[in-house]
Amino acid sequence: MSDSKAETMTMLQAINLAMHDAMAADESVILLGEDVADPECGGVVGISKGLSTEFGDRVRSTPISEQGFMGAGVGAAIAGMRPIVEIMLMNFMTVCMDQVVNHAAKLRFMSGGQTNVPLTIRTMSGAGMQTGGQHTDWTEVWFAHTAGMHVVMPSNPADAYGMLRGCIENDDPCLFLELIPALFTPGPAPIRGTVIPVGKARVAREGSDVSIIAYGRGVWDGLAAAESLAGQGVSVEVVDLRSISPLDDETILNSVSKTGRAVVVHEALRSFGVGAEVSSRIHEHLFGQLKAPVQRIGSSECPTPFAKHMETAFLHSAEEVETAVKVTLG
Amino acid sequence: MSDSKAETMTMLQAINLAMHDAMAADESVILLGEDVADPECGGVVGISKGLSTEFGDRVRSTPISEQGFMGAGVGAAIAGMRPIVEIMLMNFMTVCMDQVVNHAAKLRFMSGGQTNVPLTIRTMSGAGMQTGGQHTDWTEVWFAHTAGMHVVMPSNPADAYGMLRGCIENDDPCLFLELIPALFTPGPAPIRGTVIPVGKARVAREGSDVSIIAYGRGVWDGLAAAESLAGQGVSVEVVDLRSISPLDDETILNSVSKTGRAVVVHEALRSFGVGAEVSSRIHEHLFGQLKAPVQRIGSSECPTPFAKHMETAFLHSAEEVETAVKVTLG
Amino acid sequence: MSTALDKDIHLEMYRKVSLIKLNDDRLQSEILAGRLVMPYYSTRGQEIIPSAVSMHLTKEDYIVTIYRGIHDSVAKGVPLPDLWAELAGRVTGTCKGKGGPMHITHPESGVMVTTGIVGSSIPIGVGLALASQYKKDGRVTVANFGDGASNIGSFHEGLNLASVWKLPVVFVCQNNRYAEHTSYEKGTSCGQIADRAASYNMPGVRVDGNDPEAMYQAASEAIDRARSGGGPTLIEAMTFRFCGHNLGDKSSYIPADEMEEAKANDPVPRYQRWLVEQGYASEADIESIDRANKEVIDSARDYAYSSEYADVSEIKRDVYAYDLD
Amino acid sequence: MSTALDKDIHLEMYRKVSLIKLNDDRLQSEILAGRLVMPYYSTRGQEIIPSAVSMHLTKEDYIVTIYRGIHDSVAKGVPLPDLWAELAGRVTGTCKGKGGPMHITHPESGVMVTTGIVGSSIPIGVGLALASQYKKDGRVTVANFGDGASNIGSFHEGLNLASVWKLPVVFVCQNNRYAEHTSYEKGTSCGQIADRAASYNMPGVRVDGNDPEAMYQAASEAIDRARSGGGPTLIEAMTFRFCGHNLGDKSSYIPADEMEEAKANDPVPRYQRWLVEQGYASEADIESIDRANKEVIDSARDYAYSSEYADVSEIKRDVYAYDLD
Ligand SMILES: Cc1ncc(C[n+]2csc(CCOP(=O)(O)OP(=O)(O)O)c2C)c(N)n1
Ligand SMILES: Cc1ncc(C[n+]2csc(CCOP(=O)(O)OP(=O)(O)O)c2C)c(N)n1
Ligand SMILES: [Mg+2]
Ligand SMILES: [Mg+2]
Repeated sequence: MSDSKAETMTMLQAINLAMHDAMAADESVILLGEDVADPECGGVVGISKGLSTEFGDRVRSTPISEQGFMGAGVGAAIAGMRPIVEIMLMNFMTVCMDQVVNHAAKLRFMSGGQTNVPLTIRTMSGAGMQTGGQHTDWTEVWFAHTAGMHVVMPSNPADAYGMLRGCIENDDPCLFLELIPALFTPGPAPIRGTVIPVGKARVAREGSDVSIIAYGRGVWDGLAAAESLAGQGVSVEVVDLRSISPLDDETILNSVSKTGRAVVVHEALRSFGVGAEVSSRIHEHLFGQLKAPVQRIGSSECPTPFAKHMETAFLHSAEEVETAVKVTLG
Repeated sequence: MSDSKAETMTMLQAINLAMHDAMAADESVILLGEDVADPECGGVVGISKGLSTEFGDRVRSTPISEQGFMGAGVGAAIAGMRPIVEIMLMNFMTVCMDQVVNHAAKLRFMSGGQTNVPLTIRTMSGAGMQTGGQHTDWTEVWFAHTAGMHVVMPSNPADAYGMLRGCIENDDPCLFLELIPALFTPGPAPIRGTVIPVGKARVAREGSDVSIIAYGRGVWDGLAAAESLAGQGVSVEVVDLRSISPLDDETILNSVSKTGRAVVVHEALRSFGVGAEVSSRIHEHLFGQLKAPVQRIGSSECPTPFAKHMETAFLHSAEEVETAVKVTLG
Repeated sequence: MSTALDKDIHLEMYRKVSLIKLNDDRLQSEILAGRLVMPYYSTRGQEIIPSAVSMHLTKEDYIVTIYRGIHDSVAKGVPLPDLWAELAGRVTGTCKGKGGPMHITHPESGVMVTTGIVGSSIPIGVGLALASQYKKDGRVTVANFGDGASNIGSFHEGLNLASVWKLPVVFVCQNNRYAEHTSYEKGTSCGQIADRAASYNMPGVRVDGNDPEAMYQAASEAIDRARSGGGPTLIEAMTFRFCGHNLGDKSSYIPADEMEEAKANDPVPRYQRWLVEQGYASEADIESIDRANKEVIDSARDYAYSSEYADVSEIKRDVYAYDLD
Repeated sequence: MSTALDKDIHLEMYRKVSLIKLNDDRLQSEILAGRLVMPYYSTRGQEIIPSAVSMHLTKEDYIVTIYRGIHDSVAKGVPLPDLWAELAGRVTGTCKGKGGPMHITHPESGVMVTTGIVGSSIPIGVGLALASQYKKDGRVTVANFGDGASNIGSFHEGLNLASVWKLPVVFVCQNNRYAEHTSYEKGTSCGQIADRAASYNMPGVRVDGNDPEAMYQAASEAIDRARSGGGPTLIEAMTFRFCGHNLGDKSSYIPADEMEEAKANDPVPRYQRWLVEQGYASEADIESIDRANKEVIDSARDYAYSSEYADVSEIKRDVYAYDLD
């Protein structure tokens, strides 16, 4: 277990700590997933290390049966538990979509409010490690397009802690997304006990000329581009959405009404992605105030290639974000 | 079997005819799905009636094993067949997303072009029959956001025939969407043998003041709104997208650069839907030429309610489209 | 039927059977008369199964059922007025009219989920039982599903998980020999679904689900086992559905002789005859039970039809804990 | 091992075993030396299975395999230069460097799909066999997967479908006792996976997958059955993986005595000893086979490293039949 007094920790440590603190605070919190218990190494990347040792069978390693244990999470949630279900990688959500979309998301509504599903789904993804076409996808738009679901994604350890606790305390199903390289990147440590409710974006850097609206890896590239552009006399504001569904319209629109220019960045494919929704909302609300059309950045329109040079070309980069900012500046 | 000389037929008949003609023309075309063979009534709505009688075991009723028979479709496609896989309702796609998204869509790329998956997935959906929250969803944006997939949706029998044949002849996986009420609605009969390639929109009604960009039920409401608005002196152009992925940018942008105003309509939920992509593209390409922000119409942000009055409120309507058109007119 | 259970047990069980059967009759006639509009998956022919199963369940025990599940809900004790109001789309319905026939939910009676997705009742049932295992609340969960559902992945994953974790759950496969229009044999490779229990190191039993005593016994053993920590059981209850997959389906895919034989063995009149033969009830007693049930059904229907519809703004409620604007 | 097959058969089989083992050794050393960068799921310990299976397959027969599947691809005949070039991300690779180790594909050798999704090889294998049934091309499909995969829905659905349609497919479950870090017992409720075949009315056999003769015989029976129209078989081939789930995994979750015992029974040296005992080969013969294989591997590696990378514009190709712009 991690020490919250340390000044920095990785997102992996922050998530471990958030699960620990949530489990310590509320015994209805349980964790289900492949290899999550300590005899199975506390997860493939050790993110739940120590939890089963401390909390016993409230942490259970499951068979490779995502429909089975996602459904078990749904059922347990209806019966008053607050399950965290870990799906090892986001691509594996494809084998349990029914339980998430047709059940977790809908049961509150279809039961007329008699039942609800306080389920937190944690999963990770992201390109850059040459794992090829089936281990890196970002399908958050599927869930954002599903009424009844919340979707969030932190870009740093402190947010990860607070947002995960916010999901676990939320009375509706939440999908919590983890960027694999972020898990191993140190950042300012969270203040233990902080709960960030779903739905709140954060201005990660203030600026006045252009707004970069991003989440996950997009925030990293956004901040890097902002830094580089600052040296060129361009003042860039970076909004870390954190919450994808619901979107924090207020924070987005406040920023863009100030700057008049926006670039949306995410690692998911550009077309039909979350960026389209953000861009549409900005155009709808700030038509006439915009100085340039909103630019969207995402990964290339193909499966993730294996070879490093192609994988790099596939992913967005800080340079690409910088170029898009310049496009908005005309 | 339907007679192509009849002046009108339903979309159900047109689809039956398209499958028939494709199977007659190419013996690698097969049909797999629940209840699709004649001893099982040729499908729940009889859409494949007669085909197993004519083509024998090239039409197979399957167990309720969508992962199993979607995977079988993928495997057979790689080995040179052209399977049509019917998923009874679109909500049931949730149990076989992996085979579609991780396999059908990606195998061509991941194999470096050595294999390809000429698979046609047919499925139907749509609210309005009080079937409640798990039988009416439209999740086309999930597939449009998946590189390697094509997604199409006809709004009338003639298009349905040609587009289905276009999908079956396509060398990549195509998702062909059927609006349930449209299946039973007569319209001009197709000319047998017509093949409409994936990717082509169609101007369903010409006009000069505002463009309605729609597909499926949206086209119906769009045409009704256009008719009503014509009486009020507003000339509305209706573009029937037909192809959702890829989008026919040329037809969309031609129309909107002429009118300067656009309303996008689909039955899927408004937020994070296909409409966001269409709207974003229009704003990106025609910034400065637009006289008003693009309006988006979709279903309400909730699961489909059962009771008729709520279901009606949930769905979009011609009146709603008309109102949105008026919003663009200021 | 074999050795007789007590008269009281049988009369209580018959009361449920009668209520389910008469309720189904009334639903069908209301729909055909156009007074009720809904997709309807009749349970006519499957009445004995939930009547027997629910004899061993408390109100606190959980069930999960499917679109063809109104018999399960009625047997478990969902109040008929609330049920009818839901089917009529009224605000007084179990789900305020938002769920409808395929999503009847009534936690007060232990009816936690009704699903329209084949197979999905199984993992959810596993989850309810998991909660009970954590809470040590002594509850048992019954997960209902059809024969066709035994060919979908959720069945396999759910049963394996329940066995590995030794959960207090009973899987009741109501085998009516058809999955929509597809016969058992065309879709299912094994001779009997109960045999699949061996894949999960779980007791599996095929029972005549139309035989009240046999069904009662099989449910008793399985539910006792679950309640006492002995883990899950798979029951394959053999039955038949008389009114097609859904209302309007003419069952043309069922061979005439199969249908005839099934009708000749209609479990409800057969049960009535047996009760009389057994000396447990006179024909008058049965009539009086039926009459009382009919009154309950009539008044539930009247209650439903005289109830209000929810305001359409309800579509903005219950999507999340907070209301949408 | 039991009655001996012909010397020629054994030598051909050993040649494959040796090639797989030495190729794995070399891949590991190249990765550890930093010359090759890729996620690697070693097949060290599982060499016998595909070596024996592929003895009964023609080049035209199909296989589907998984991320841990390079042994299957090598045994089936994927040319090593193309394989190595793929792993090195070169344009000369089987998939132009787009697929990588988890997606090796080489239709010319019958390697149709390598998948990274647990269980998904099974329905795809069913589909390949379905195509063969339609085309009457006499091909057999072998679908490979692990023990953990037997708990996922695709396994259940795929085996049921193959049985209902009596397809020419053999399901080879390579049971190495672990699914990532989870032991067989923790995830799998039945004593042996072969028993699950009964759920699909299909022959199921557990065999020592590290015993060349036993494996050869089991594969022979199953493949003959498939080829002659007798339908599918489930083979559970018992084996072990020595190098963890993926390279870098220290196997801390495997009890020391289990690992020790497995190592003492390492099938490759055991096979070598047996060949010598049996008089089928001298130590020098074995060395010479190994040496020849090493040369093949070395030259494949050199070919790979001296090959070009694809132009990055390749990411716009093979997404669809047409190129993206
Ligand atoms: C995943 C999924 N696939 C298909 C359907 C369509 N469907 C509804 S009921 C049904 C038949 C189910 O048969 P069975 O399990 O035997 O139950 P029964 O209706 O006979 O009670 C099918 C195929 C569905 N609801 N869900
Ligand atoms: C659907 C799915 N869930 C989880 C994973 C992550 N995963 C990759 S390999 C693996 C273990 C598979 O074990 P087994 O089937 O025994 O094969 P082995 O690796 O031992 O050869 C898991 C859980 C996956 N790839 N796909
Ligand atoms: Mg049935
Ligand atoms: Mg294994």
